[in-house]
Formats: sequence, structure tokens, C-alpha cells
Amino acid sequence: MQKIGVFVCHCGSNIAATVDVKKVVEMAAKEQGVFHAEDYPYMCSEAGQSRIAAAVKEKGLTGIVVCSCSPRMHEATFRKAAERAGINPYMVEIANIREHCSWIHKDMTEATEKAVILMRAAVAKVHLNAPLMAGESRVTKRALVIGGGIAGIQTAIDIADAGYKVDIVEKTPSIGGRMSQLDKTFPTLDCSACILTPKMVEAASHENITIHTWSEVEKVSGFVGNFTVDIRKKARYVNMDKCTGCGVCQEKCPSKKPLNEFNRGLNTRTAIYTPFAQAIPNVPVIDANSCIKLKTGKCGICEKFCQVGAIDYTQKDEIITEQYGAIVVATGFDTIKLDKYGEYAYNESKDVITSLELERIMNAAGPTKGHLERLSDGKAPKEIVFIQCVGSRCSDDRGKPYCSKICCMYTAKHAMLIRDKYPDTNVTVFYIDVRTPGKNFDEFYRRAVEDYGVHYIKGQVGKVMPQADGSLLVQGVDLLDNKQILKKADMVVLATAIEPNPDVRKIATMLTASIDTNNFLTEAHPKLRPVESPTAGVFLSGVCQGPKDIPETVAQAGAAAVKVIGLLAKDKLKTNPCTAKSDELLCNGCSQCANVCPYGAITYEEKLINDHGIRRTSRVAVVNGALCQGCGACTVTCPSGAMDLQGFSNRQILAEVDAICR
Amino acid sequence: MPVNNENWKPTIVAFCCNWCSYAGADLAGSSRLAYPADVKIIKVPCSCRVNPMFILRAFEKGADGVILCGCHPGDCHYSTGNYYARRRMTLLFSMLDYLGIEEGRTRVEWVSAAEGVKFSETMNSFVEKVRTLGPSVRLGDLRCKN
Amino acid sequence: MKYSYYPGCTLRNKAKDLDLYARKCAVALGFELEELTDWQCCGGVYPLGSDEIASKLPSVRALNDAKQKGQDLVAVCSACYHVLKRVNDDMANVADIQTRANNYMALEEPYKGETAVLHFLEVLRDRVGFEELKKKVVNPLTGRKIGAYYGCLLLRPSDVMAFDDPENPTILEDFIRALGATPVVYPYRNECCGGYISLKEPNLAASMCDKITSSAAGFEADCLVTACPLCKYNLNKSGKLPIVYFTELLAEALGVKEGDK
Amino acid sequence: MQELIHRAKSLLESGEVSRVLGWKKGENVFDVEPAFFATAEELENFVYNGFCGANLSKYMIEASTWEGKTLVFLKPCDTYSFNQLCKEHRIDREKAYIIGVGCKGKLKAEKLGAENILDVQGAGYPDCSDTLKVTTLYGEQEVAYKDAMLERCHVCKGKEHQVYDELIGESVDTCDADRFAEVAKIEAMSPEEKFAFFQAELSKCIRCNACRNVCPACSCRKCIFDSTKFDSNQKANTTSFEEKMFHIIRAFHVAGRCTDCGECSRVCPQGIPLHLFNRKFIKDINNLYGEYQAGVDIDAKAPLTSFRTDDAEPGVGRG
Amino acid sequence: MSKQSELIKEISGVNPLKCMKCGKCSASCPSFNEMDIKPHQFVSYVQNEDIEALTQSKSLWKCLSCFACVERCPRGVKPGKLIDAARQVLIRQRGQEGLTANEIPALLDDETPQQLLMSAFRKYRR
Repeated sequence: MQKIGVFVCHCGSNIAATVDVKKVVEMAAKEQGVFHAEDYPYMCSEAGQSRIAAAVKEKGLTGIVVCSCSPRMHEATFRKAAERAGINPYMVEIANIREHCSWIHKDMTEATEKAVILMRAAVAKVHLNAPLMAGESRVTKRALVIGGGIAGIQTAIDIADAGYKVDIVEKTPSIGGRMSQLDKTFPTLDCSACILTPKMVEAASHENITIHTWSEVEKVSGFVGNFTVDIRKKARYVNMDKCTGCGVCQEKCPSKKPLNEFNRGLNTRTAIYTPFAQAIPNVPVIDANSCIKLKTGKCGICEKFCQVGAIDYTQKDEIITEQYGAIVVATGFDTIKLDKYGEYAYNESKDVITSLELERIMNAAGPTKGHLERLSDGKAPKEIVFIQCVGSRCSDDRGKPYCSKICCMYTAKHAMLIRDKYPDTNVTVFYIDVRTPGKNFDEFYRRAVEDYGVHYIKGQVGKVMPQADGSLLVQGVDLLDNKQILKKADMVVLATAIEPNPDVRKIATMLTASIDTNNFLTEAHPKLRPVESPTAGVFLSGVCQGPKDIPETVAQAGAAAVKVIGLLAKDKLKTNPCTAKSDELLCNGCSQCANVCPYGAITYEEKLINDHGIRRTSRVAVVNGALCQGCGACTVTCPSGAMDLQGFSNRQILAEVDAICR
Repeated sequence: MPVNNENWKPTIVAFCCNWCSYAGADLAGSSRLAYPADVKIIKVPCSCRVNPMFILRAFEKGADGVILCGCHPGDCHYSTGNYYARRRMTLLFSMLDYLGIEEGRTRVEWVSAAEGVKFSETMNSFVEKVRTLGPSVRLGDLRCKN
Repeated sequence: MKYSYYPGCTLRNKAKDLDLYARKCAVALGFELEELTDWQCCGGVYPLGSDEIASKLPSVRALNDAKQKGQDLVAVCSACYHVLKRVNDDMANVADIQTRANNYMALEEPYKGETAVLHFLEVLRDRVGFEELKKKVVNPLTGRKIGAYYGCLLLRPSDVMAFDDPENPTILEDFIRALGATPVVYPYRNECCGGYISLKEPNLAASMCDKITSSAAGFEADCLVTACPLCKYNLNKSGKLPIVYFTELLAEALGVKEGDK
Repeated sequence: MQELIHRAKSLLESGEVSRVLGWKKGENVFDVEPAFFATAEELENFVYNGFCGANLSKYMIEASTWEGKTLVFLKPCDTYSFNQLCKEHRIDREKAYIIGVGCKGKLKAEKLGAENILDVQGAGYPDCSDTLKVTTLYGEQEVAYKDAMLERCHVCKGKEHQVYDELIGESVDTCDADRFAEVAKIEAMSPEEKFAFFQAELSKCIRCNACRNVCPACSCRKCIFDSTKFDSNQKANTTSFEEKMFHIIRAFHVAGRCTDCGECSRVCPQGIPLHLFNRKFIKDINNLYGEYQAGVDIDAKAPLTSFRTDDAEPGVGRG
Repeated sequence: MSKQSELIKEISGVNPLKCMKCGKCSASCPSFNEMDIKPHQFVSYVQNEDIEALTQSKSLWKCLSCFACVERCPRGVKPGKLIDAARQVLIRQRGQEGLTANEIPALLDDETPQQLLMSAFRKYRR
């Protein structure tokens, strides 16, 4: 039999103005098992909390009901207060008479009646509460970063600098990500490689960082502080320890057909390749789909020319298993496919390109060695049309409903760079809005217009029509002039929408991290916890969470690192004690609960059961309290009622139901 | 048995998952979006914690309507809980309909933590519906032919 | 294979070739077009107003007749195909139109968009197959450079028509290729010929058609092929290129054009 | 029948099985009950005839805990239950030697006017014929076999055994009705009619628990209706919650697991068509989540422990 | 007036509030130069409930129903449906018709297909 104390908060006038708190106290005192009831203006205050402690001492209370604001606000506060007063924190229940009562009802009688019922439900529940002990779990002091772009690199460096080990898993042969493909960066126009490469080198040479390139996360199990991750290290066919990165193999490789991914497929590469000159590690991989030796058994030229004997055609994929305390997702983005945007003739004309392709064309290491030229005939374009919002801000199924955020700025950058380097080339930008919120951003855009003479037209393009003479006829509209425009162009650049890397869905599933309708990872709270995923121990860095530019990405990467450091700095974590528990006397061992458990927290054991003196060996469910997150899916699936949830037991919830319907 | 008694107050139990719908109800509160006091909320960790027995018990003890609110499908804090809840409730409601229990006394609504307005509107419309149906009698009388 | 066939009013009259060759080619390709009895004119344009029911009824009747026979419904004229397909979509997916149309029709069993509406070209692509068609060609049109003219009605709105890629379709090009000729791709092939406007404002239609034929001629097309009598009529006025029905080309290639015309 | 006894004896003698699970003669020709037979002598009381409707699968739960193998006779429809129990780890397949017995439809004694029956010709195995000759106190009469069959046999799931070690005897697919016709008929009723129908049926219930005891899916070590976990047992069988909701909760607990073996309706002393609850769930599951027959595939995901992201919303289709 | 704008929304099934004023409709329209009120403006006229101007606009008779704007609109607004609805409001309510029977013979030639007549009837008349 519990001895329960009921504490009713006025919350100043927030509650007391609508709920007759004295009446609630009066009614509480009449409830069975209630040995103490009082009200106080601010229960959450220091003074309010000490009243609880005093009552516990004086009346020997075993359970506490606080009628106050939402448990989401102060449940933790009152649990701590109870603990200080010497009772188990899980003997506290909150009746939410503010958000769910006083704030939404006007009539005092009605609100008071409801508050009394909510109080009764909480009292009924506390009668059945049992002390729960939060368990502890060890924290593995190592972090995993998935994705080796600027977001992943920055997060890894920050964590490593704090003294913790970090592994980066990168799918492609080198770290560097999208940023390594860019030519210049806005709004400062500094060279992307010049600021990124030192970071790549720093990561690679950091004693606390291990980089797994050409690798993918295969499987994730465990929970915050204790993740176990299988990493597939794909066969590189090149011995990392022996290779000196001399590049002879690439010069000699006779297979030259595969499209160069790094150059967005604008040219080809060899079958053995490093994606770009500053690649880290500077060790090539063999693309098994194109390698003549691996496909036919004949060739072997690279092996012949490799002076250090680093080529190894017998390599196989390897799975390594590592333990981590925290995981950071930094999987970045790609541009959307343009197959559904036939009106822009992207698939029909080589001279209609995406902005990311233009980055490669402008880049000195790109397919045209940095010369701005048409891919169809190599001629210098004299008229270039940029089209904004291609696939962004679309509510139909062709594109994405969101603003890709970076396009306005990089288009201004491209326009400016072209006008600077090729003053006789005209640049026209069709835009819907120019969005430039950011430090020095609008100034940058204005510079493109005012100093560089870039022609901005407010309006969209309806159709791009390749002409018989090889030019492109652009049919658009100038909304401010209210005129339709037919413009002959030599090149059309599409500000193509960005979308999260398609792999993120697979990774999110493995991590049980949630994802929104656009495949962006969801943050735990959009404002207050923007770099944490709702899954404990999983953090977000970069565009996988939402469109952002480089400075924002780096800032978020640092923020994610801080959260990881905060976690790894702890030796042990408290676990949620409101977990499922199976009564082995009742368990049939039918496995239905395990089928619905999202965490793999339920296993089965053959156990010797002493059923009121009768001994038998039975197959019974056992819940791993460290894995269980307390959703309760198993409890409803269990036909015999053996599985119950601590803190939300069948009897507790039924007692609440009964109290409300009484 | 619809009653025209203006003063009749239905008893309504709302099960709300901790992560989305309970927070949505909090938001309705902090936004001062009124709904009838007939609604009493029971917090559960996830919509999948709601055993059909809880719902039947509520009716048996005198509830006139029971509503279950959870995270939108795809947004479950526990990834998949609401999908199981959805199947269970679909079958339970279909069974109640089969038994001739008035539809409209049970409902499932997905309400996110950001949908205070939806929470309030849902409760308003649900209470309105239950009011038109009057006190719940049938489930209690299922085994008591006079 | 037997299909219900909806010729449409123009094919009874000014576009007899389009109809005749379609029937002949069907025989040559081994399928049967069974003309619906008592079909009524589709109206030529799809009634856009969501509250228009009466003007949709002739299409519903044709669709329901095909359903009764358990056959897919084939049209050759682009406009008929367009109207039939869109009305069918309404009957399947727009509850209000479905209810009201069925109330008018008072059928034994309500019509709910069960019939599949096919354009003759779709029959060639999806049922016969262009590879198979190629094998049946006896007079390959080798050396001919033919521009496909799609116009609007076959392609748009693509969410309902689902005929081909609305901006870069390939079905007519594949068709031309199957007949042994060389397709000419030009950007105006899915631009409007002016449609009904040519009745009252022939000059406006002419200027539009001129853009189309000039563009095709610029890409060195010998002729344009179309499935629509109105497109043919409008385009013909510009006089730059000969305009032929696709069934005529098909008949020629299959060797069934000459003789008992 | 002699063949079955013969085979049982030889398996017992060879020591391959330690006991036999079958049906035992009762006082009357239609009084047949499940029984374990430990010796060849006991097998003299073994019977297999048209009244052996009882599904023996559930008895294998207990038999699985005993030493040695048990020979069990299963009709085609019983094997679904056997499989389902294997899936739920309640039965050890290795502990069973299954003889799949032929079945030509089982009889419902009540349909023959049970009380005065002295003898029924044509109900035995293998002499099942199209007509039954019934000898009663008041003389002889003839009944078409089909007319005396259990409801479940009219919606027979088929003559194939889902699991067995050997087969003896021919089976006949006796299905001549739509399994879901009755459910559909009720679904088409007005809410008032539905309620009146079920109220009338459920009011007959005397809470004898026969349905629960016979049900192969209701095999919990301790039923929640007898458990403290739901506060439902304070006053034995008399709390009104339990009384009113028993059949709904029971149907829900077996939803997705019920093989529709029909034992509940067969044993109900009040003649309540209890299968109508289970079949409603099966019909909904088939319609909403794809065809699913419990007990066919041991590895299949059960409908209530799986989901699709585009599942129907609760209440959809109810207007 | 507002009643008429409601009617237009109802007939067309279009929600003009979805428009983000990108101009893609006007950029796609083959009759743009013939129109006094441009496709992207249809939406504003309905929003502003200036139906009078819309129904008097010659744009009503210039739209070819080619669906290029419908196809390419990124917001699902479908301006072509709006203009058709405005045309219907006009011909339904006032009996104003863009084509009279007397005019027709003069407009025909030997080749005129039935389809043209049918379409024109549908477009210009009730």
C-alpha cells in the first residue's frame, strides 16, 4: 500500500486562474492512499521542491503526484526532487493540469473537474508504480563518421583534436566529397581545393583518425555508447601499404572507357584510377567492372609496370567489425536526375549542363583544363543562359518542394567568374527570386549585376530548343517587362536541385534514425537539437540534414563534434529503466514479441522455470534492458500478457482508464 | 441512442504517444487552442503500446469515445511502432463495426509534435461526433440481452 | 487479338485515309479492329470544366460499350484518343464525375473507368512491338528522312495521358525507325499547331505551323508524320513540307497501300 | 481404421514412438474423444470415424515435453494448427510422428438429432459414403452425408496435409460454400441488425471456456483472463469486463494466428457461431494485407507482426 | 464578383494560392504574344477577384488548350484550366458566344475537318 502525496501547483495564475487548486487539494485528500495534499504557487521552484521533501519526511510518503505543467517540462525536475527526498524517482507521476487543462478551458468548474480527474488518474497510476533503477552502460570512446566530405572531415578533426579516436568511412576511393569537385567558393572566390586539401591532409595525418575509403557501412547494431558496426572494405586490388602513388599504372591502363565520376561523366577515366590528383589516400583503385584483367583474365599491364608490386588482383571485399560510442552521419548530397525535365533538353544537348558540371569545366583539373568551352564542338560560348530553380520549389513529383539554398549564390559566382575571365561572353540568368541571406551574400550578388554586367531576368524558361545550327533557342519570360523572350544561346546551365545522397535511406534504416519525406535526416528538435538525430548517439553533419552551404556545413560539423565529445567524455550512461520485462512464468516462448521489436532487444533462452514448485524447462523471452527503448510494441503482441512495460504496465494504464471513466 | 440533452458530457479517453501527439497536445495547450474538457489524455510511450484491451476496458467502464493519437506513419520515434498500431486498430475498429458498435466512437489520428492546431481540431470534431452518438451503450450491452 | 475501335467523325469523312490504312494495317499485323456500333462524336476537345458532365457522356458510352465486350478501346485520331483517355481517367478517379455520369447513364453496372484506352501507336509499341513490326515490313522506307509531329493531344497532360515522355517523346521516332526510315528530331515536334484557332484566326495558326515546319525543314526532314487530322489540316496550310498520316506510312511499308483503296 | 491401428501398433512395438495420440471410443457412436494410448492393448479402444472432428494438434504441446516421440493422427485441416504451433515454438516437430489421415468431412451429431442414435452406418473410416444410415430408438433413417457435416467442412481448406511423416487414406475436398459468405452477410447488415445478431448470440454464452480450452491458438500457459496482469481475475469469471469482452479479446489474441480450424464453434455447447469472429479478422487481413493462411508457411511473416508503410488507415472504408 | 471567382475555382479545380509567380506558364505559352492578360496573370486576376477584366480579355479566345502550361507548372496550378473556366463562366452566364452559326460557312474550305468544327463549337459556344 502506497502512501501518496499530491502537490498541486498554481503556476502563478497559469493554472490557478482557471483551476480551483484548493478544490483539487480537497478532492485529492479524499482519495484512497493519499496521505498528504497541498498546493503551492510554484511547485518547480526551490521552495516548492523543498515542500515536497518536507512532506516525504514528515508523512513517510512512498509515491508522489504533482499536478502541474506538462511532464515534458518538469518531470525530470520533480524526479530529481524525489530522489533528493529519498524516494525512487520513478515513484513520481505528473498530472498535466496546465497544457492539457487550464490553458485550454475557460470555465472554472469544468476545468477543475477535469483537473480532479487527471489527478485521480495519476494517483491510481502511482498506486501501481514500482521503484525502477536506471541501469548503466559503458561508453566506447570511439566515434564513427559516415561520409568523408567537408562535413565528415571537419567533424572527425574536431573530435580527434579533443583526444578521441575517430573512423571515417567513405564510399568513394578518396575523401574530399563534393567540395573537392568545386572550382571556387562563394562569396570570397577562394579556390576550393586550396582550402579543402589542407583539411584532408590534416585528417589523414591525425593520429586519432582512421580513414576507410572505398568502404561502406554494412550493418549497425547496439545503442548509444555501444554501437557495433560492420564495415565493408571493398576490394581495391591495390595494396595500400606498397603503393607509392606514382601513377604509372594509370598512364598505362588500356581500358579507357568508363565515365569519370569525379568529372560528372563529362569525360572518361582508366579502369585503375585515383579520382583526382590530390586524392587521399593517394592510392588508386581498380574498377572491377571495367578492368580487362578482372573481366577476362588477360591484360595485367598495371601489374607489369608497378615497380613496387602493389597490384593484387586476388583481393576480396573484407568486412571489419568495430565498436563505437557515437555515430555521425555526413553523407552529403547529389544533384537530382533531370530525366523528368525534358523541356530543358539536358539529355538532348551536350551544351545544356548542370552547375556542378560547369564547376568541373571551369576547374583547371577538369575535362577541358579549365577552358570554358562547349562540350559539343569545343567552341567558346558567347551567350550563356543560366536557369534557376530547376527541380527546386516544385510541388509536383518531378522535383523537390524545398529551396536548394545554394544555387542563387553559386550562379552569381559562375556568372561573375565567366564575365571576369571572358568579358566578351554574355551571361543571362533567369530567376524566380534571388535569395541571398548570408554574410556578404547580397553584396556578392549585386556585384555580379553592377560590376560584371550579368543580365538578370525575373522569369522562368519554358523550353530550351536545340537548333539545326548547333545553337540553343531559349524560350523564357520576363515577368517585369511582361514579354516572352526568345534567346539564342551557346550554352545553358541548369541550377539543378540537390537531394540527399540516395544511400542515406539505407543508412538511416540501419541506424533507426528517422528521415523526412525528402530523405533528409530528421533532427531531434528543429531548433534546440539541430545536430542530433532522435536516435540517441546518432548525430547529423552537413547536407544530409538539409540544404546548406560550406560555412554552414562546417559550423554544423563542429557542433556535431561537440555533441559527440560530450558523449564520449562520459564513462557510463544511464539507461532508461522504463523497459519491457517478460514474466517467465507466463511466457509461451512464441517469438511474436521478438518479431516486432525494432531494436533486436528480445532473445530466447531455454530456462529452468520454477512454477510454484513445479520445475520445467521452457523457452522464454529475455529482454536486454540496455537495448530496449521502451516502445511497448511487444507488450501488445504478447498473447499471454507475459510481456509488460515497466513504468507503463498494463495494470497502470488500466488503472488510469478506470480512474478517468469512473 | 442519441440524446438531445445539451448538458450531457461524454467521457472521452485519448491515448497519446509521448513523442509526437502528447507534445502536440502540449502545443495545443501553449497555443491556447481550446477543445472540450471531456477529453482526458493518457500518456503512452508509443501508439503501439495501446492494447485493444485498454480501449475495450474504457468502453466497459463508461467511456463514450476512445481516440488514439500517434506520430505520423514514417515518423515514429521507435521507427515502426505506429505501423503495428495502425494494423491493430484497423482490425479492432473493423471488428467493432462488425459487432454493430456505432462507428465514430473510435478514431486514430496521426498528430505530430508540431500540429497543435490539428490536435485541437481533431479533439473538437471527435467530441462533436461522439456527442451526436450519445452515451455509449452497445458495447456494454453486447452480452446482456434483455 | 480483338480491339474495340473508335474511329471518330473526321475519320468517317475528311480523314478516310487515316482510318482505311489503320484497318488494313491491323489485318496485316494480325489484330482486329471491331468498330463500336452507335458511337457518337467525342466532341473534339476534352471539356476542362470539372462540372461538365453531359459533354463527357458520348465518351463514357463508348468506354462502357468496350467494357461490355471485354475489349480494350483503340483510337487512331489524337483528339479522340485524348478525350476518351481523359474522360476515362475522370470515371476512374474523380468520384463526383463518376457518380454524376453514372446517374445520367443509368447502367446496370456503373462504369468506373475499367476500359483500357489505347492509341493505335500504343498497340504497335506495346502489343505488337516495334521489333515485330520491323519484321513485317516489306517495303522499307530506306533513305526517307521523316519528322514526327506529336502536337499536344497525345502527350499532355502527361499524368493522365501517360503516352510517352511529354517533352522528349520517342514513340513516333521508334515507329519511323521500324519502318526503315530515318527519324528527324526537331524541337517543335510537341508545339501546338494552333488547333481550333485556325477556324477564326487562320493567320495565327499559320504562324505557329510555320515555326514547326521551318524547324523540321531546318533539320532536313522530307515530310512530317502525324496522327491528327486537324494538325494535318493546319500544317498543310504552311505548305513547306508534305504532311502524312502515320497509318499511310505504315501501310506503305507493310505493302498494303496500293490496290483496293 | 484397422490399418491405422495396425500401423500404430507396429510403431509402438518398434519403439519408434512412445505413445499414440488419437481418438477413443465413447459410450455412444458419436461420443469420440482425444486420448493418448501407451500400449497395443489400449489401442483396442482407438477409433477413427466421421465423428473424429477433434483437432489433436494442441495436445502435442504437452506431448512435446515428454520423453520419446508421440504418434499423432492429423486430418488435413489439423496440420495447419500443428504448423502454426511449430512456428510459435510450442511444439517440437522432432517429438512428433505424424500420420496424415484421410478425411471426407466430419459430422456434427446434433445434425442427426443426437440423443437417440444407436448406430450410424457410413460414418466410419473408410466406409464413408454419400449417405448415412442412422439407426435410432425409433427406427432407421437416411441422411445425405453433406447435410450432417460440420460447418467448417463446407468451407474445407483442401485435402492436402501441410505436414506429415506418412499418409494413410484418401481425403476429399468437401468445400461447397464460400468461406466468407456468412461474414459478408453480416457486414452488409445495418449496425442495428449487426448488434441485434451478436447480442443474441453472445447472450447465450455461459463462459464455460470450452472454446478457449479447445482452441489450438489459445494455448497460453496462463490465459490473461486468469492472470493478475490485467486486473481481470479478481472475481473469477464474473467481472463484467471479462464477460462482455471475452470473445472479442480472444478473437484479437488469435488474429493472424487462427487457422480457422473451427474447433471453437464445434465444441460450443450453446451453439454460438464463434468462428464468425475469427473469420472476420481473416477476411479483413486477406483484404487489407494480402492473402494469409496461418499454418501454411512456418517462416512467413504474420500479418500482425509485420506491416507495410502504405497500409490502410484505421476506419477507412467505414464511411 | 467574389462569387464568380469562387465559381472559376470550382469549375477549374485550381487553387490559385499555390502559384509562386515563377512565370513558367508564360514562358511556355505559344499564344503569349496574342494575349492581353498573360497566363501568369490569370492567377492574380482570380486571386484579386477581378473576374470582369478576365472575362473581357481576348486571352480567353487565344488559349489553344495545348496544356504546355499545365504540363510544366511546378506548383500544380495549371493556368490553362483557369482561363478555360473563365471562358465557361462567360459563355454560360451571358450566353455570349464567340462563334455564331451564320459565321461558319464563310470560314470553311474543302479540307476543313469535322474535328475543327467540333472543337471550335466546344470552345466558342456553350
